[in-house]
Amino acid sequence: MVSSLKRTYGSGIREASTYLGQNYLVVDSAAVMDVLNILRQEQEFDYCVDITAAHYPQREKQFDLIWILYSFSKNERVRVKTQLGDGESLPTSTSIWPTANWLEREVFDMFGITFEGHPDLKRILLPDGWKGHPLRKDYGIIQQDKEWVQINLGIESGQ
Amino acid sequence: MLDYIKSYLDMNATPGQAGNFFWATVYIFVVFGGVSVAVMAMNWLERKALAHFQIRLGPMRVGPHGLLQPIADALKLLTKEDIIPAQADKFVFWIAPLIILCASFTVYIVIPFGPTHAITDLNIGILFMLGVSSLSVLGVVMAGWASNSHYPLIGALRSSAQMVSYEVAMGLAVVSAVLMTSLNKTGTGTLSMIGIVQAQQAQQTWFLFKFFPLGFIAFVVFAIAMVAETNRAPFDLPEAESELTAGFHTEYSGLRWSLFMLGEYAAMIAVSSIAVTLWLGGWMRPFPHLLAGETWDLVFSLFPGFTFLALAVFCFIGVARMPKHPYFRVQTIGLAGFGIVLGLIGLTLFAPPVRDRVFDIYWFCIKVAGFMYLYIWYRATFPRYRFDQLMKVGWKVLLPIAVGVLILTAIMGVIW
Amino acid sequence: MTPVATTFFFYFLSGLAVLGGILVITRRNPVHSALALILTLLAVAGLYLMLYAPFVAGVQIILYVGGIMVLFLFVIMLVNLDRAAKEDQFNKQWLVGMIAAAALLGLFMAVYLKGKYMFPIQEAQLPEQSNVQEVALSLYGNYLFAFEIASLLLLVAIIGAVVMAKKRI
Amino acid sequence: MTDPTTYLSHLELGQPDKTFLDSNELIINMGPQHPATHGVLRVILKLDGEKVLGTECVIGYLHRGVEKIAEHRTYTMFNPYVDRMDYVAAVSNGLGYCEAVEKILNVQAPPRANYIRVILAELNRLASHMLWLGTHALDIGAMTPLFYTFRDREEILKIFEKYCGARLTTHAFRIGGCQYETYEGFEDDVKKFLDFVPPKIDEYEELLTTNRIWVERTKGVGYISGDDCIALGVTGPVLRASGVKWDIRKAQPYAAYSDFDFEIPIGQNGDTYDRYIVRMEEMRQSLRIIRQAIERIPEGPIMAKIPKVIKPPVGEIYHSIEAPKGELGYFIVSDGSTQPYRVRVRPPSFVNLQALDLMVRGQLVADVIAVIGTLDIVLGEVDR
Repeated sequence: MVSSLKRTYGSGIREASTYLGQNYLVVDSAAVMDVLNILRQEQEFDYCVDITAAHYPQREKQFDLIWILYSFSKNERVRVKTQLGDGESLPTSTSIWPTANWLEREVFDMFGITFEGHPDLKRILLPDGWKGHPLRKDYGIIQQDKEWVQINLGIESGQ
Repeated sequence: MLDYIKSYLDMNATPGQAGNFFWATVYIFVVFGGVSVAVMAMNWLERKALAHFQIRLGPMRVGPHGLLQPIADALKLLTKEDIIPAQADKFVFWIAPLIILCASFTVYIVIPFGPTHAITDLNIGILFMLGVSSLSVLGVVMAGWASNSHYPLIGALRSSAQMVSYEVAMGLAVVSAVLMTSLNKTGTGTLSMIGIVQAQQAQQTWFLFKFFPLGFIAFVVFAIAMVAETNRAPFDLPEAESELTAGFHTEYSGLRWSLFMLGEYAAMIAVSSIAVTLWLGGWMRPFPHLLAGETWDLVFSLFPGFTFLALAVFCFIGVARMPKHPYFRVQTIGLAGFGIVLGLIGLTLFAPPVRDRVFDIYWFCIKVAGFMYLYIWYRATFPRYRFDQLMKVGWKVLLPIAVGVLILTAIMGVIW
Repeated sequence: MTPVATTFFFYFLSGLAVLGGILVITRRNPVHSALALILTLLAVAGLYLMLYAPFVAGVQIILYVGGIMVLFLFVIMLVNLDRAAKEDQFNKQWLVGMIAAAALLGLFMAVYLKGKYMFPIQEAQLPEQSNVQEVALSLYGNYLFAFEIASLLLLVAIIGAVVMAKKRI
Repeated sequence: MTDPTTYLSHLELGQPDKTFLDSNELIINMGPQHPATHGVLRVILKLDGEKVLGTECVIGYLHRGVEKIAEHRTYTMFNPYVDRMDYVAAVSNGLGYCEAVEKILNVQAPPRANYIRVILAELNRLASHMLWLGTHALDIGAMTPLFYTFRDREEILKIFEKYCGARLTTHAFRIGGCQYETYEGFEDDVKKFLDFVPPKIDEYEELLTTNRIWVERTKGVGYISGDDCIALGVTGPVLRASGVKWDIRKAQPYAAYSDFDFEIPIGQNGDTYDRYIVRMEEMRQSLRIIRQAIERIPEGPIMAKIPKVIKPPVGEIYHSIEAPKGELGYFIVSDGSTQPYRVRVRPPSFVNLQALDLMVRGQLVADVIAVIGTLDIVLGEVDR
């Protein structure tokens, strides 16, 4: 599978390997949508388990965006990973897997990564109007949007 | 005064018919007071019985076995803040619980606890009951609308649709019982509540068993419709807790809310009384003809006394099982006192003049109590219907059956 | 049983009925109007009772108050009438309305003044105890044909309402 | 609180039927304080009379930032936090987390520990399903099953309490195995429980399975097809009730599940009734697994050899288990320090809740309640 993908997208796929028995692909952000489409259409990865991200503030491209996929017919998992800079955005994958709707909203909520063409991209766990994206490394663990708390809850501080 | 008492003992009709204003007033107070007490007792019993269905104990803290719980609840409700939502229509909001309460209490005017034990006897008795109890829909609708909130509004819409549709099946079932009263030599039936029971007496059968299974089917239709009519499980959609929080009385609190509860329970007792009067022989004791004669009369008239004695014994068993701890001393004494009071009432009920005057009331109340138990049983057993299913049951099942039974009863009446 | 304070109750109930009628047309809020109408209907039911017609009174309560008015309220709550409350209450046809009302008043006056000759007063002969039976005998005996015609008419009305309300049957 | 109408503006909602009476649509705010939303779920409903035209879930009222906390705790210290997500199935959460960390450390828990894990996790599945059944039945209006299931769940919690001292948030497992050896009489307790529960499950079924009202309320309600389930990422009993025979315990066995013989119950219709039947059958299968495990439990150590200070090598791992509600996954990124660089929890409730809108469109308000109940969500896990 990996080899066939590599043949088509030789330049886009940076790395395809296995760590502790788990397959993963590292793909250029430009090629990632095509790879995901191929995985869904041709390789029958019909179940999008999770979409998530990780933040590396020291890197130039700060975010790792990770899709975890599963194929019912092959009973196989694969992770697709791409790197993304702050402020960059990706096309949405809701058209490939409808479940990506809420998962992408959560990534947006927690990391501030935007997805183009998402039907309803807004905060999901935090309230609308909250400032900051808590799972970024530069967001402190006890940090909060004091202004929002004061306006909406009528208390000085949530702590 | 003596004249008044004498006039009571000589009375052979209800005070309303006899035009005896003094006793009519006394009866009104006794009946309404009795209903209020019955509602409180019903409240306690429901919580207790439901708890035991569900392997819990129910109220245990206020008084021995929670006997004083209804009083504590009443006090709590009286002292609670009476909230009227800012956007509510104040006048309608204020009058809605009163309408429900009035409607469900007014029907007690014609309920016959015995041949002479009713406030009055109207010759349109059953019609009066159906008419007045149908007024409580108005209260529900007004309460839901006046709250100016979505949940009560949906609750009110549901309940008005439900009560109006079930009234139809209920009315038809009642008509088939009324039809049975005309099966005598003169061929004239009656709508009077006392007349209906007397017709059963004359025909020597409860209408439940008349033209078996016709009477029985009509009774079942009525018994289902009356549960829907009083908004109780499994037809408690208007106040479905899991969907509409509390339905039409979501916004009510304190005293007003308790008026709704009082009205609901009073209405439950009232419709059960209709069922008892129409199909279960009203105040008649079991087997009045099969086991006729002086001896049997005596035996059955001893029942009320024995019932109260049994309750007293129950209390004393409770006293014996109370934990022997100073903390429980007051409760133990209280329970013993309650047992003694019940026992004394029981003994009084053995006295011949009292015995003769109460045994019809007793049999009527016992039959109604059976229905009350059924209400609790339903609530513990059944899930709730969905609204469209409820309507389907009302219009597509109960109504055709009621019409069919009515027609068959009429045919049977002509053939007979 | 002799009637008590007949005159008082007559004026009391008629007063209530008239008051309810006035409230029906003057309240802005349709729900309040409906409630006032219920008051009127109940007062009229009381008047029936005074005429020794308990059956008619009972039917009045069951059908009009318990059934029809509940449906009225049902519809009022379902259909958003906020707009109606803000609109001008008396529209341009008030002149026609006044004329019609005056004509009706004239008719009533004529009946009141000349009624004694047109409808000679006589005591009602219906015995109180068998009121229901008397009504039944009239309806199913003398006026059976008219009664059945009326029921047929109602059936047609129901079917018509269903056809109008439902897009596809 | 924002005006509910703004939430629904983006959705392509149906329009109310234009009839003679030209009825209006109604927007209703269900929750966050509502007796039937199982916590602080807020659902905004657009209704045509009683018919649901569309819904929007507003979640996050219970958000505690579990994933953020993880980045500031060591691997061991974070272990108790996972219990607080799905608090009715805390053992499963702990199992998933411990196995994920073991995987990134590349160690294996010893067989005895695995057996203990399976027994406790299956007991927890029973407890979770019992709680679901009680509340679901209560939502549909049947009060009594709630008390019956709580009575029997109590027995499970007693076993937990005796084993690890806690009833709800158990923190039963440690990275590398189990902290505690089974207490004396553990096997007897579990065997007694195994004999005690089957008649109770029959009792619940007696109350509900053939109850006419129950069947009418659940058959054909909240239908979702197997394909829709897969597309929406719905897992667990909901997926199986739609006819997809997939269970991670069978598909990718973890702990000691490959040693046991059990069935995966599936339904055909994908409605609320089938989900009920599937969960009831799953309870019986869990009993079967526990019985096999308790009979074959091996002797031996309960802790693998792991370093005192857990410092996994740099790398990433995703590990998932079959929690009572569906696939519960942990994605852990390690930077070689004592604290995880990133822990991502893939919560089954969160993803399953997304299917609510599809399942209730065109149904009645009462069905929304039934469907929320049948999805078996725990808001602690949805919001984390």
